[in-house]
Amino acid sequence: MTATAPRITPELVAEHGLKPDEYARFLELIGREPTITELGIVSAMWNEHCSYKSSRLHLKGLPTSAPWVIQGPGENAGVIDIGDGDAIAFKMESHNHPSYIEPYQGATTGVGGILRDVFTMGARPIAALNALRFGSPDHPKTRHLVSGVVAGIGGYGNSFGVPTVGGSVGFHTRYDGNILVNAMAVGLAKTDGIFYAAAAGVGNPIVYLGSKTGRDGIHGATMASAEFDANSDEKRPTVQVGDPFAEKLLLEACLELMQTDSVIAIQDMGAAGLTCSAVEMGAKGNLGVELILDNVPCREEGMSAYEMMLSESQERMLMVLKPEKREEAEAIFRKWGLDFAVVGYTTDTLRFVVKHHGETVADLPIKELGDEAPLYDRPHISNAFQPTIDPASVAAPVDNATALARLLATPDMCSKRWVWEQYDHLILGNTVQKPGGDAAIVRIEDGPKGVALTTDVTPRYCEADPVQGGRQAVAEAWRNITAVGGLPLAITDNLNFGNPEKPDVMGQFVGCLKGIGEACLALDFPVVSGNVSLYNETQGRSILPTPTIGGVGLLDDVTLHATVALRQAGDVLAVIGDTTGWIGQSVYLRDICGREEGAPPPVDLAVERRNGDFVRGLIRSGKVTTVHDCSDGGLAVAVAEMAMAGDIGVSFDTLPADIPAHAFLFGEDQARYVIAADAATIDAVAAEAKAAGVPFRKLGVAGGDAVNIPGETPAKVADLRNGHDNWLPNYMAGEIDHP
Amino acid sequence: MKAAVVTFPGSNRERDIARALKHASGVAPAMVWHAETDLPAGTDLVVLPGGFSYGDYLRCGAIAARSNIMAAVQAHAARGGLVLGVCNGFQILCEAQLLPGVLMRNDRLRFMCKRQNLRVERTDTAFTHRYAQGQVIDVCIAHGEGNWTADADAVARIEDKGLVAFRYCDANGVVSPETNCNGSVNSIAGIYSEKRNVLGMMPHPENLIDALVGGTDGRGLFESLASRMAA
Amino acid sequence: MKARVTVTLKTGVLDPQGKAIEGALSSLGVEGVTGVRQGKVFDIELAHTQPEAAQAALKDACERLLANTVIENYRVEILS
Amino acid sequence: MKARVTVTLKTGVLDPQGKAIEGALSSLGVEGVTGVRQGKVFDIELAHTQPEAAQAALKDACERLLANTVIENYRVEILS
Ligand SMILES: Nc1ncnc2c1ncn2[C@@H]1O[C@H](COP(=O)(O)OP(=O)(O)O)[C@@H](O)[C@H]1O
Ligand SMILES: [Mg+2]
Repeated sequence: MTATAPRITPELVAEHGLKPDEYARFLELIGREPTITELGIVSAMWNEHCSYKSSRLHLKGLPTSAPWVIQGPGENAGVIDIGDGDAIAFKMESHNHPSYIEPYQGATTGVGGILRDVFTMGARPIAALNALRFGSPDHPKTRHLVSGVVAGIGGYGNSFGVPTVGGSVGFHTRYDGNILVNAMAVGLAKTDGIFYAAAAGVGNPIVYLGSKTGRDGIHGATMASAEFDANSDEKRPTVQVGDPFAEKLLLEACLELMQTDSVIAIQDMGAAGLTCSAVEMGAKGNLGVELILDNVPCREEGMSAYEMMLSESQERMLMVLKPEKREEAEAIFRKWGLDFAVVGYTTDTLRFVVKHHGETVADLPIKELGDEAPLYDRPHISNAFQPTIDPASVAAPVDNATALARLLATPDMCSKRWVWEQYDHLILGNTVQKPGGDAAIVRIEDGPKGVALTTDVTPRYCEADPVQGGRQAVAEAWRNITAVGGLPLAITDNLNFGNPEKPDVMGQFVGCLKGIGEACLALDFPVVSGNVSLYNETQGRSILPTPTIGGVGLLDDVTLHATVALRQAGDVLAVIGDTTGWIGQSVYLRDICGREEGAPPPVDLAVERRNGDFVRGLIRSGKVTTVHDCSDGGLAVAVAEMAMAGDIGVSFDTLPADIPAHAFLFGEDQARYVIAADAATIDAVAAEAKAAGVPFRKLGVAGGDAVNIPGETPAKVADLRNGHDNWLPNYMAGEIDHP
Repeated sequence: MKAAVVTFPGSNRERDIARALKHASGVAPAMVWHAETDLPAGTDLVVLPGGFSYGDYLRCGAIAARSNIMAAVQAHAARGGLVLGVCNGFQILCEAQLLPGVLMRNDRLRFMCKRQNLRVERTDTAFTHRYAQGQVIDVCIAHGEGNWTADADAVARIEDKGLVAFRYCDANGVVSPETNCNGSVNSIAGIYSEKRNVLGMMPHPENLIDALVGGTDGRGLFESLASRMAA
Repeated sequence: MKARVTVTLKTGVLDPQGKAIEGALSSLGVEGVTGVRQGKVFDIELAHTQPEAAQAALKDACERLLANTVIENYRVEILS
Repeated sequence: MKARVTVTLKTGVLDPQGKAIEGALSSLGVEGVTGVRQGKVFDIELAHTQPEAAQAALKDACERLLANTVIENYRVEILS
């Protein structure tokens, strides 16, 4: 092999993120010293991002099957059957570290990557969502990061032409040096038109599609798995730049090509680009792969084999093609102005061979690159037990109307309109429920079916009790889908945690996964895809554990759905589900009392299911069309949001005597929904609830222009809305993003 | 009606507009690739759809305005044929100088997607005769560069000749700086050519044709076109 | 051969970006900026060997695409 | 005092705009263009009277707003 190649020193190995024992394992596997290209390849394949070495063991425990699951985890995206020959492909992925370094481009390439995962499966993207976490609003970088990330998500999705219909945004000082950008994409396919990554057949051409290869993000995947230090601002890696225009062309070209029966296998080039995609296609198909790098379309002169194998240039795909279809396929890509190059072929050797300038620069056993990747059962300890807080022990520092107004205008609870107005959420003309409701609803073509989509997680619960927090994240996604009338079908998860080499962080991971698994099982809501992002840490301080859940549900008839807005004066409001005044870990306790503590609300999955099935029945039978799930901020916030959305006031009935008023109003008991309908309907619902053993309680009546809490000064809806709508625009005023 | 929708690399609302045309006329429009040199024979209406043709790189609409098909669109317009440009289509029409002026970055410098009221400024055109004079319609905007501007002479000409098609306004039809969502001169949301056979507009009537998806205030435009063509 | 084309807004054409940048600079505390106008530069590689031919090609490029001559001026410099 | 700030992409950073323009020029029949990279210029009016002070203020402006120094280089020229 190459004589001029650098020597493989222990320093070089360490720079590639391989631990000495991992390198020793690799040496043993290949029986000789690797070339620099081989070292690059193994470092990419064996890093956390590709190998899931810290998480694999625990992911195995997740429920992944159901009769409607067509493809579970292990492909570019999960796929579920929604009837009539239609399928939904979806996945969520993080782009946390790159977005901290360059928020606009980090976010664009995150969105681009996840869209590619979905259309690689043969699905046309019909919706995008995201989940964002930023540091404290007071942190000097936060504004800039919010501005750049939001502009980047919009910049890519808007140009690509997918409606961004939902998501979540939160702030916490624990994300100060390490923001989270999780992007989800949802696509529509035919059940008989789904494409997979496993190569088949010996001697078939491997085709490179899309944009050219540059020196973008070399070692991006390694970066995403290395703990941040205070110098990361200085690192200035080669930032990947997103090109939504190229991606749109790639989408149209791929979907057109998929109609021609020429594609044997297809895989996008994501993290670790050509390396990961080629190895995965071969390994999944039990085949070897030979690549000839001289044929790779390059954007820059003199790129080395090492650089080509590790480049993370965006908007690229790899495909195994039926040889007789080559001309037809090439013509399609040329028409769309994209590169098309045969860069190798499948072999029966089970080796991954890479050639450049007539030399073999890598020759590795292909299966072992994946199968023999390190697997760790990292030590984990469960977190310190947090005591349950007795609501009677927490005095209300202000009256409840004041607390309500304040909570609605906090960074976490305020309206996120400023964000989603920068996203085209209406394109494609099927957005039945736009951002701002519980779950988004996107109609499937001309209907009557539709999908309900949401992303959820409550990191402070996960930190206080990982198992309950994991359950709650899944339950809340399930509840949001239910609250619009959808039948929850499956989830994708994006597990954002700190450094897994620390036993307490690993304990959070293991605990959350346990809770997620339990909830998925109990709610028939399997995991079909996901992504793990570890080492989210700055200067030794980890983020809050944040396992984002992306949920997908089905509406058989989108005309039968519910929205949060109150409809008319005289409608009666009621809560389905039990209220105990659970105050521990509530936003009330945190933002009004200044105490971030206590055990989070427990999630009883059987109750969750019973209450949700009941509410969904009310919506599907057309009885109730006003529903809002009850989460952060409890009943008072849910009711106020319904009032603001409908521009109608609400008068609360006399509050129960056995629970402190503020705990009743702001406690965060789970499995609850607030509904509203005319008095006769509510009475009928009360009777039905009683018969079904579902807790029901009347809350008050709609009317007037204020939220009235007995014995307190009325809070004008207009004033509440003012505070709620303006916090974010005011905070962001003056910031201009300048990508 | 024989309608043709031109698709450029990066167009992304071509399906939306085709759906609206089909909904109004019962006939699906022809989809025409930008590299073609001719429109389908007998085309009555050419539509340049929304999207980000060529990524909106350089200037929005600039590269698309110079594509092959645009010569045919120019000729069609010169013959008095109908041309509708929506959003990116409007930008392309301005770049192709089928309409005056230019669409600059929104004054708030951000892409904006939201509902917006428009006042219909005249109803004696092929595009708007199904609306009432001064009617306020509720449609949506979704653009980052919709801030229409032109030199003073061009603005005066447009106003004097009554070539303003729509203005941004409030729910009562009142036009004010507060309702001007992007900074356009005189709150202009859409303009006609001198012969009023070419219309360019930033808002998206094609996304408001369905009560379930936000409302039906966009239908009037497509129904106007469909009935005119049928006549 | 290398060239640089600079495209700037004509005097009198409103520049919302320039204005916003001016505002942002002042709120960032950068002092003394009294006006900002934003334009574009294109750094272009050419196969030409004659500066005159390159100049002509670029003028053509500007007139036909790079500048919107209704609102923009352009300038071509041959660098090498 | 007048100044011009020129902001260009660092070498190696993908320039989707430049790529699209290059393609468009070639399909318009403008010959001999083998590469296009797009950048920005800012024409700035300053209240300063000392070139050094102006230079310092603009460097500050570039670092904090005008350039995204992760992917862009900048150059400040005092014109008058
Ligand atoms: N937390 C998780 N839960 C379930 N499946 C997961 C999880 N993380 C990753 N997966 C699955 O593992 C596979 C590899 O994930 P990833 O490397 O993120 O995909 P890609 O190569 O498309 O970026 C995918 O099929 C993904 O759905
Ligand atoms: Mg993938």
